[in-house]
Amino acid sequence: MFYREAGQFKATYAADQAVFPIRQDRIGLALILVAAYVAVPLLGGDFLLSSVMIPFLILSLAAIALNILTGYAGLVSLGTAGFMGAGAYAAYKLSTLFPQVNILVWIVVSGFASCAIGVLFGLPSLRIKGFYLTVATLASQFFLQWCFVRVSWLYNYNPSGAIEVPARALFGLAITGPSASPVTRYLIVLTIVVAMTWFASNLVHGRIGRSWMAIRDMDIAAQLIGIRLYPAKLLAFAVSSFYAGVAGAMMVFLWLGAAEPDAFNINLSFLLLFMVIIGGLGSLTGSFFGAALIHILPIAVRQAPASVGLTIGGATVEHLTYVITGAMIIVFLIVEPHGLARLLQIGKQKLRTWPFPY
Amino acid sequence: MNIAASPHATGAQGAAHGGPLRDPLLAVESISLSFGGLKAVSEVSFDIRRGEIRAIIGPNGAGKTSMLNCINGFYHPQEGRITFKGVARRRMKPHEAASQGIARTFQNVALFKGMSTLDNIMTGRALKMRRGFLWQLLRHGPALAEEIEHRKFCEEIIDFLEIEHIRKTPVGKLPYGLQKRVELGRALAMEPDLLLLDEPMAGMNVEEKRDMSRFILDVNRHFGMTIALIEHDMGVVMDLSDRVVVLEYGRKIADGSPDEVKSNQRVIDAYLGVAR
Amino acid sequence: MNPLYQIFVDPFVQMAGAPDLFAQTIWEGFVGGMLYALIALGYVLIFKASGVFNFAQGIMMVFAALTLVGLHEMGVHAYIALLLTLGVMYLLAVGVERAVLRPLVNQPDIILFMATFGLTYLLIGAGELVFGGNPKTMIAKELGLPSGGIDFNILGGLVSLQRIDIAAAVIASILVAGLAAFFQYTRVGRALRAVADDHQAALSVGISLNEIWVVVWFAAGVVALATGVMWGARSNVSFALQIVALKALPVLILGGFTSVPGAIVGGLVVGIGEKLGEFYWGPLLGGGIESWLAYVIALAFLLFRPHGLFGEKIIERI
Amino acid sequence: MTNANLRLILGAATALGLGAATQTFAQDSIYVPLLTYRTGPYAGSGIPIADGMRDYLTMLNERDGGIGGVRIDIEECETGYDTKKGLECYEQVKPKKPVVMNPWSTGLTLSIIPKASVDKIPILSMAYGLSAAARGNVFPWVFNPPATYWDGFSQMLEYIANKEGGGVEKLKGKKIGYIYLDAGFGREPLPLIEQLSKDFGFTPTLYPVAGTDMQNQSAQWLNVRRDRPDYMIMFGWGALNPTAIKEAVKINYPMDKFVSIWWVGEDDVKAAGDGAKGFRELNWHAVGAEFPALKDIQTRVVEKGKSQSPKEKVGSNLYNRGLYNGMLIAEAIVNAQKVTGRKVVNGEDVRRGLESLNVDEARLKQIGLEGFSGPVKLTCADHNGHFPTYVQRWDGEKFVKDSDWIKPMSAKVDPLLEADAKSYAEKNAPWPARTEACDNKS
Repeated sequence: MFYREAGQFKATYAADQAVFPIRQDRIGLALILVAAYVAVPLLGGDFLLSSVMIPFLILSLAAIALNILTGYAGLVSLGTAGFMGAGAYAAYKLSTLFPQVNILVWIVVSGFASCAIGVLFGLPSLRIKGFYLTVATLASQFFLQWCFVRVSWLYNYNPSGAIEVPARALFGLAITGPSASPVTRYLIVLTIVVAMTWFASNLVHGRIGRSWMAIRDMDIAAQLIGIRLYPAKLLAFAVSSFYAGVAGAMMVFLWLGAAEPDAFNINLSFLLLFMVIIGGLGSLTGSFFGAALIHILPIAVRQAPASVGLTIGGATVEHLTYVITGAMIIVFLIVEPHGLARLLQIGKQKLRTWPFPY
Repeated sequence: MNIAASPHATGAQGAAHGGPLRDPLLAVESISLSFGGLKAVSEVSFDIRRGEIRAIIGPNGAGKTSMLNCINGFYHPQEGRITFKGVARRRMKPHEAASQGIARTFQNVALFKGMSTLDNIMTGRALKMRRGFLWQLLRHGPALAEEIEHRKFCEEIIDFLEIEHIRKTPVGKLPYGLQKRVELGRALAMEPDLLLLDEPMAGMNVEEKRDMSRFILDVNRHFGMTIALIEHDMGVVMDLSDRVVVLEYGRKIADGSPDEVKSNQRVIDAYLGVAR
Repeated sequence: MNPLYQIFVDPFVQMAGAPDLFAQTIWEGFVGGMLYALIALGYVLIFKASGVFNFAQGIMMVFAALTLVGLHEMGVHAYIALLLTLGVMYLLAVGVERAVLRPLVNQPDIILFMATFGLTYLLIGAGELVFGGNPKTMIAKELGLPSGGIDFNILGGLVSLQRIDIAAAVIASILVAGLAAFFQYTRVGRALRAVADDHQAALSVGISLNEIWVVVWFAAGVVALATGVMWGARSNVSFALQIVALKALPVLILGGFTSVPGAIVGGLVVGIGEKLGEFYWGPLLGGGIESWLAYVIALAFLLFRPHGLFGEKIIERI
Repeated sequence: MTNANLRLILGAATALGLGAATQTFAQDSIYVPLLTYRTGPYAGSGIPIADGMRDYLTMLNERDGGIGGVRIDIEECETGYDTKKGLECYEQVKPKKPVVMNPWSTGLTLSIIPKASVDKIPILSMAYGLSAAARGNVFPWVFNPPATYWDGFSQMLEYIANKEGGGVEKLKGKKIGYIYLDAGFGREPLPLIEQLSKDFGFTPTLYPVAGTDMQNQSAQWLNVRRDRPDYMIMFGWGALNPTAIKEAVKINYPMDKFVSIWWVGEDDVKAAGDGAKGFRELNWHAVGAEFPALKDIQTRVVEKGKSQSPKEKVGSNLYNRGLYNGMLIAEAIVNAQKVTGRKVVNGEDVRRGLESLNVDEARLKQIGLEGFSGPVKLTCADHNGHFPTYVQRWDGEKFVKDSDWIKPMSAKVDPLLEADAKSYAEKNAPWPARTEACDNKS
């Protein structure tokens, strides 16, 4: 009832070309940002911030990375975790080589390292299509993981074989390491994710996004209207792996606090793909939905028996989580193959025309 | 719509329908194309003059679509050469053809199904949009100005094709006739010198065909756009086109004005399926 | 030592110097490759008949083996457990057809692909829930599978063949021959080939797609069970085995998604290639390169033949 | 990001967050969370370990009503051996004021080591995790008794030397193969191998197995066949172990020359059949259920249906490993009560309890574990103890003791440890200097 665009006339194309042309959406977004910046840090406990919100946001960013490649450009990848690792190791190397530069700079800059690696592994995409390309991305996943184990230089020859996060501060406030409070880390993650989502949104709503979608929907036609497939696909790989790299760096520095190569294993790549598909291919909002569902739902499932006073073994809950996640993926695909984002869109459409749908 | 006024449009304004024509915009010389042992096109030559509507007809499997594919660089003919705007070539990539001013529509609609009508047509402007990656990231200042400028242009096409009401609808959900129209819009958005239409009226009812014919004639007459057209509906072909080339089994069997072609014995045989 | 020498000369010198080890390496690769080929065969069957890239094939292998061992642990005789497992795989096929394929018919490939991801999770959870998460020992002996090795003193040394590996090769051959005969000589088999060629055509001659899907998924389940038994006997039965199943993906790249001979040849190429690579060239990189070698070989190969060894080249039409 | 989406999440998440925070705990119990992994690729070792830990503590609750009259509040949190889930567990149990954290995963240990001093929760990573954490002056909150992987490796070398007639000089000219999981854990001994091979004159040959190829080792074992090492040392984990033993049997590698670090369970060996007879493994505690404490567990816990463990698994190698871990937790709490004089102890108390831990033979007898293991005694400086281990042999049915207690080559290992601890502190600068007082200087 309140979701109406009646009376909102757009006098300019600028207004109509806006990412959120409907006023209520803009208000909603503003409310979400206020909630995210004010309400969550004020009301949430450490568990909510460290184990729910920070992972959720980081996974959302990684899902956006994959969505750019898979949802927008139509290149299905199973190598996202590898690219995240590339970002994480780059951030680690850079921050230990140049500790005087602020760690936040390195977290963002590390995206460029994974960007370069992403482009390298994107090179075959010219000749390889479809599932063949998907399998080819597995090569990058396994090769990168091997490098994280083997190239001792990457982890500064630590006997533990892992990368550790040194404590770093910004203006005297600890932002990484054990004394960084969850609130600080959360706000940093939130800011980076919001900024990068905004950039991604700009990108996909403009010329570049349109050419990606054109390639995804019909690459031949895209070629014939003058889109050069190869540069456009490589750009998708570059942007996607940049995003993945930043997400990976944040994962280690602002979430895990230390990481073995196994943190970037194939399962993470799978999970991210789930998030993208369940959330909605070709939808940035969907990436957040997907991350929420895949990350937060299992937490809720794990907490559920305890909160109603049942004692079920942790292992059983874990198995049930698998069953529920699997069943849910199938059910969601059957109910709405275009993901949660589409469900939301349909819902909004109904609201818009309610109570007279015709 | 002010395609003609735009600096990118062709110089040929308002060539009289069926009147005397100028230099060829495109010349095809002894093109041969085969897949494995199968000859799709063999030694076909013809030309398309600036400002005319040129029809390519022939029975199914005559090699018409293959011909168009050769012209816009999607297939690479093994022999012969194609001269476009005075430049001869044998191999060209599709996006190069597009940047030189060749646009086309497809026999089976090849729209970007996940995108809205507007976005499909905006995609047709891809080559004209120049703002780089960093501006795109910001979507402010010059990038936004450019976006809006092109949006205006696309809105004119939308007005012209009378598809305002489906501007924001994903094209996958549109009926076939409208999809064909959107596809024409996308091709027009490229402001091409040569527009290739592959069966623009296939599967349409009479009314839709009439609309489409009107759009094609308008595009040609008012904006002087050169058009090559594949069509099965003989009535439409005869009404619209200035000259007709007839293909059969990959060979050219006739070439001339609609009336000449109509009375050509080989064409009649081909269409009636006389055994030779 | 000169690296070029190390890469291009030394491995071959070693091969010639110890022919028995070379033969043994080829044999190990052959056996591994056979098993990869069987997993790949499961993918190909389903892909051919329903166009679904069934990611759950690897898990089906583990699930089948786990069911078999789990039933045996519950006190069921090995052969009865085997039959029951076949029954479970049939029920799985019916279930998949009813609950996944039928509601998702005509959806894009990627959606069906994702649905099989869901199936993967479902099977992991269900398998562990019922049979427990601890790794189990394959009941090879109870199933009458041979153990021990046969040693041949040939090639100036010793070549040792494991009986279980020979059995694996024999069973794999029987399975492949059986499947081939099934496709060739039975009504459903012929229908299946028709479906692979053209869904519409198959429908028009009055074959139920649903029936065919069940048959194909069941066939893939049988293949999965055989692979699971063999691989389980080589190490143990646990969900970690699914990572091994991923190795079938480069096999698919090499062989093409639609070719049964391709799966077999591809499997052998990957199996033998990675063993030779690890054994003769691995030490140059410090060993342990098997984890990615197959993928990189497949990737390099794809650049030259984008549709695989036996995949058909598709002429793009518009 | 859209409204409905986030509001929903916020609602759910706030409920979770508040739920966790507002749950109150009667402060008449001691909260001991057990981070276990009964699922995932390593569940095979995780299940008996979890059962052993849990059953021992449950037995104390059942038999003695807890420790010093205070009940132990035991809660398991499933990590699946996944660092991310493990961290979630850590955050989940943290508000309930755990007195000690057993991460049971090297990755998770590394993640929470820096947090320990801030959150005031001591970490007990029993013979895994970061070896350098043995240095109590650098890592006051981390404890990893009774031996490090470096100790273990040197003990295996010592065992080999003894088999060859005694004295490390017997290692000269020998070829020693090392098959390992190609991850942090298996790679840890590499620097030690490099140094010791120089010092003792043996030739190492390395056989890394990638985590994704644990079940596919025939190439590695072909290499073993080609290189013919005199002895094989294994640092395996999960499916690597049974597969390696099977492959070793396959190539007829002499089992009495195949020694493994302490993570091989009975099932891993059994899978290889009779050929595995003679397989050797390092251990520091007994196998079997013939101890009073274990009998108490059988009667008071397992038979009462309060355990998740099948009866026959009680007393198996990895079950007893978990039990030993449970014993360390309990003894640390006992000690903490003794040191502080409080009954309900907190994390800081247990840290002190661990630092002055002294489970000597008399105490072992007292708790019904006489002869179960050697004594363990920690100090402020040494949080590991570097205790001797012994080698056990697989006789086809069970593990039997095969050697005397072997001391680690501390002279060789200590400098590496020292350097490693220093480098950790440097790389993680500013690493907090130790401010915690010491109860036990010696």
